[in-house]
Amino acid sequence: MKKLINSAESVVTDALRGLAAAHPRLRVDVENRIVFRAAGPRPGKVGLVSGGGSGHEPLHAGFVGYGMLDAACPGEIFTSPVPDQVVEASTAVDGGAGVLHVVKNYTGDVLNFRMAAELAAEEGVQVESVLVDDDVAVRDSLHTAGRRGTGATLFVEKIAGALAETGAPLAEVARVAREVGERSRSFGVALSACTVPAAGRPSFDLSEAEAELGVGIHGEPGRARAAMRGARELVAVAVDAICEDMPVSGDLLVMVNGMGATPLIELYVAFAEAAGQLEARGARVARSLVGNYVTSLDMQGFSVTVCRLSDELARLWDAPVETPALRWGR
Amino acid sequence: MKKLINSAESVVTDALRGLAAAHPRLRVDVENRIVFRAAGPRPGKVGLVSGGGSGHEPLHAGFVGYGMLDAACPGEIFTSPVPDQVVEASTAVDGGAGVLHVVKNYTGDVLNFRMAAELAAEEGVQVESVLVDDDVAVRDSLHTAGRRGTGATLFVEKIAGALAETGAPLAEVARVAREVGERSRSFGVALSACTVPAAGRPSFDLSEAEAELGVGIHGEPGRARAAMRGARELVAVAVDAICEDMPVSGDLLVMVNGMGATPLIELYVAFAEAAGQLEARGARVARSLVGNYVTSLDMQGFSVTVCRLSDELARLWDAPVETPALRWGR
Amino acid sequence: MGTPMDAEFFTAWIGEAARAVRAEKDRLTRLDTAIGDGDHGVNLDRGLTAAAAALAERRPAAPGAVLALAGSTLIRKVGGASGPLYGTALREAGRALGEGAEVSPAELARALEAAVDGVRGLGAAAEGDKTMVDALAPAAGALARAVREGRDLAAALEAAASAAESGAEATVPMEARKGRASYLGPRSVGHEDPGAASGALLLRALHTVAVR
Amino acid sequence: MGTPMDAEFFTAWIGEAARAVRAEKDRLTRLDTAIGDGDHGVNLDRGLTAAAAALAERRPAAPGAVLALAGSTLIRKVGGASGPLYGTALREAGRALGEGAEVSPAELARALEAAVDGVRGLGAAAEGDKTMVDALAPAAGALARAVREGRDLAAALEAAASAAESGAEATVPMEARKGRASYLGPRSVGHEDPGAASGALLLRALHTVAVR
Ligand SMILES: Nc1ncnc2c1ncn2[C@@H]1O[C@H](COP(=O)(O)OP(=O)(O)O)[C@@H](O)[C@H]1O
Ligand SMILES: Nc1ncnc2c1ncn2[C@@H]1O[C@H](COP(=O)(O)OP(=O)(O)O)[C@@H](O)[C@H]1O
Ligand SMILES: [Mg+2]
Ligand SMILES: [Mg+2]
Ligand SMILES: [Mg+2]
Ligand SMILES: [Mg+2]
Repeated sequence: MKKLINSAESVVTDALRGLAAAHPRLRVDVENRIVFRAAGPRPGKVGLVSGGGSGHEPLHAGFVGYGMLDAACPGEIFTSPVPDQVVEASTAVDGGAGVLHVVKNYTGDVLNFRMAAELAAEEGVQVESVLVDDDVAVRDSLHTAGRRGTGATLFVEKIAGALAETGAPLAEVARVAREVGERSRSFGVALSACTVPAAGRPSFDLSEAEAELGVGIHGEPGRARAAMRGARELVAVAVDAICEDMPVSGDLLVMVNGMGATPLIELYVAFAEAAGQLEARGARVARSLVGNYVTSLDMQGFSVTVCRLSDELARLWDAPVETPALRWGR
Repeated sequence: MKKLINSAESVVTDALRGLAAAHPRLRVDVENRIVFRAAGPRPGKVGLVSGGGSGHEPLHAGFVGYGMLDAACPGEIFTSPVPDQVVEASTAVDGGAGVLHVVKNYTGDVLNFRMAAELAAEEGVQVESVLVDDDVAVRDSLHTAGRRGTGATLFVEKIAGALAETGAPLAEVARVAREVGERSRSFGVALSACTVPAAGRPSFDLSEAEAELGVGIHGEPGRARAAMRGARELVAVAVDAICEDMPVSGDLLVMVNGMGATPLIELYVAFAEAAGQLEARGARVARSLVGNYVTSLDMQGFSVTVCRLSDELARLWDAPVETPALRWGR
Repeated sequence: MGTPMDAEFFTAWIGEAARAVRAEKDRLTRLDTAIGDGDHGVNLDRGLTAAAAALAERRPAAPGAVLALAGSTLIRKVGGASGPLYGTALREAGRALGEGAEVSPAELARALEAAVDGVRGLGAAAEGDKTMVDALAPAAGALARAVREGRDLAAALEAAASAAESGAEATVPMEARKGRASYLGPRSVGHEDPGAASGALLLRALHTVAVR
Repeated sequence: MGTPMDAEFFTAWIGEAARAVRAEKDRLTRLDTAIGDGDHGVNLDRGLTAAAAALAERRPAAPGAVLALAGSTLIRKVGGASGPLYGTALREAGRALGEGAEVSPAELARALEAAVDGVRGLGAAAEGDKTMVDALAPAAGALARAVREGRDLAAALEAAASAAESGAEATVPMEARKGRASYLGPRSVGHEDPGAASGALLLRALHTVAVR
């Protein structure tokens, strides 16, 4: 394991210092591990708070800024934040219109955000939570932890953030956030495992001849291991899994996301395949994103996320956003 | 070697198809391998053309758009483009005010762009060339190929592109481009080698205990191999080498660039160190960029690029830009 | 005769649990790497170390307060699934103990049941879902039974710790239905659940301080 | 007696060069991986294959036109340092040959000198800088000498090819001063220059077609 870090213990804190130094539009509380917009809360605007384990950068801290999140709470590597962070972030960004928690569906995130929501409510903050669970690699059922939240989180944060910026009320912002989640599906493939700095070894062993299908973003092994093959076939596995769960039609927002160690040239190769395969099914790739957005440390691989756009969602996606990792319109 | 590609032969073409599918504001001539702004040339505006081997994405094609390049010519992986590409790009983007070639200083790039400039001139295009050679890892001398062009290329393209957008004449745009180059220095460090798809094996062997100091962006081994150490010490090697060559003071533009397989969280760790060390030398980090911008396929590692800003350069850096990989102000 | 179960006893328990988890940190992380995300050892180590430090600093006078402080420290320091779950377990146990200065074996058995109920209430896992519940629930059952049968504290806690250890072992052939391991479906079979393993360590630590 | 050096001869040379480079592609790439960027074999293979195809399609009638077309195809298809350099070499050689239908050994020697001058003019490398010049320049010298001494074509081209091969080998201990290998400074010592190695292949191919 080779990492550009000072120590496994300090990596989250050191990266937050870097974030603070690089982005004057952010205010970073390094000690309490909260990343805010420097401008502070706007009275009457719903506050958006998200968070989760570190190691998925730019998610979430890279999405704090105008048109997206008001605060992000990074936990330890792959470990959800603790309630204190979320409570403090929520009370700080509440402009009187309440706060939306965007929570990826993992037991740890769900439990910590639930506790935080209760505590924040006790402090007088009106909180709504939206659970993102877009990963079709996981079979959903009443008796399991349910699907994981992955790439759609970015879509939810962007689109709900744009609506919040218009002054829409909390219930509306939460409704749109849930709608984005319901209309989005993801599937990930790993060509190599990631290495958690504190663990010091890859989260699973994958030979040169194998790929891990349906992998999670925490180095969780996927649902199946298969022979390594070309980009076209690997993308087809992802696109097929998504379309089997959610037939696609109309205008789509499509992200081909890198897991952290996949070069951009390869992501564009994958995007060409994804776009071609989705259009062959009669849908239109109306908006897109190609790059490293919801990563898994140094994992090699990619995920495809598809959102069936409505006119409203497309308009909100196009609205200005100004964050370290996503920016247009200003 | 595991790559998300269809074949080593088709990777550049396949990626260009993906680029075309992802970015409607680009016009991609896949067959001739030229990436243009979809809007075409603006009469009276100096055209900016760059290019180089593929494998450094988003450089250069990801920097085509308003405020930056008018066209990019990607070659094969790590192989400079051929003159035909550059000639065709130059004639196509000439709005009557001439064309600036931004050329990284490698023998192949220099020779092919030189031939292209001659051929384009024969076709009536006024061409100026600016050579970027910012890499202090290479000792410069009259008798060698000179320094390599790396991270500063982005600065040159952004800043000269912003000036061109104002309608400045070719000589002015070339002057500013050269000034950016003269005020910029880079140094790179690799934690692992990259693998050229057609070669199928890492460009050099590096043990778990070693780092390659002063590495190039084509998998060229660095100038020295040293014991692997922490982010602070590795960044210090880069910052020291830069400052030894160009004493820093005043306002700086600082990029911590990932080589392609280094996760963003690690780049932020490195940026915290770089910013701290540069400020400890009495300079001010006035502008910054953290991410994968001038990559080397799947190499793990980073580079630091520093540009001593003038008021003019800072203003041009801040001017709006709208490209796939760099965007602000619109 | 035997150890009085006072604030000092429970403080010693948290200290011993922290020591045991640190000693087994790599194993826990390895188990979590196999079917989860590889942080369970680090998570619990961080949390229990902080809990031990908080107890050393604040020195709560009653067993209930010791467990409440340990629990809320876990919640405040761990994150992940195990932070809220173990934190709630300790807080519920602390609440069950009330404000008394010393705890009887029967009270301890009821507190452990309250802890398990807390975990169940929060995480909605049943026995057989391949979670910490598979270690904690049998331990609570064994402790209650042993106390009912009038066995002494050491023997009762030995029964509880053994039950937790067997329970943890019994998770190996299970297919996970809760937590991160559930994503693996059938591929989760053949691995011990890290939370069940740490649950067994906590129960064994309780026995250790009781027989010291 | 001997092969007439006409358009067919030079077309056959490019074909043989393409074959030889393809056979040695991996070795060239390996050499370039050691001190460059690992694309020299692929580059030349792509270029010479395209040149052979262009010749097959356009069938230029004169040796000079053959070399001119091969050279501009390399320039149009290779990129990198070697594309313009080899392309210029061939174009300069073609220009030196003029429009005649057949080439004498003395003309060939002058053409090779023109090729080397072309490379030198473009790349500014001197002998000893560890580049293709270290194979091409000795070859040009040996060919001119052999022709001056009146040796037959086969012997003269054997001398040229041998000189190129020794020249390539002699790059091993050199420290590179031009091209990508120069970035390595002293670390470039101990490796054969890939361009010198491919230069030797091209000269050996010339000999091969001459003795066919
Ligand atoms: N719903 C649940 N109910 C009970 N225990 C659970 C539940 N989900 C997870 N766990 C326990 O938590 C353990 C994992 O803890 P840890 O690795 O610290 O958190 P995370 O899964 O968030 O990384 C699992 O091994 C399991 O025993
Ligand atoms: N300035 C130069 N003059 C002559 N030959 C050169 C020069 N620079 C490079 N070369 C030759 O080119 C070879 C490398 O070619 P190639 O690998 O195809 O191009 P690149 O270096 O652009 O990747 C070197 O081995 C060397 O022989
Ligand atoms: Mg975790
Ligand atoms: Mg090259
Ligand atoms: Mg875990
Ligand atoms: Mg090369």
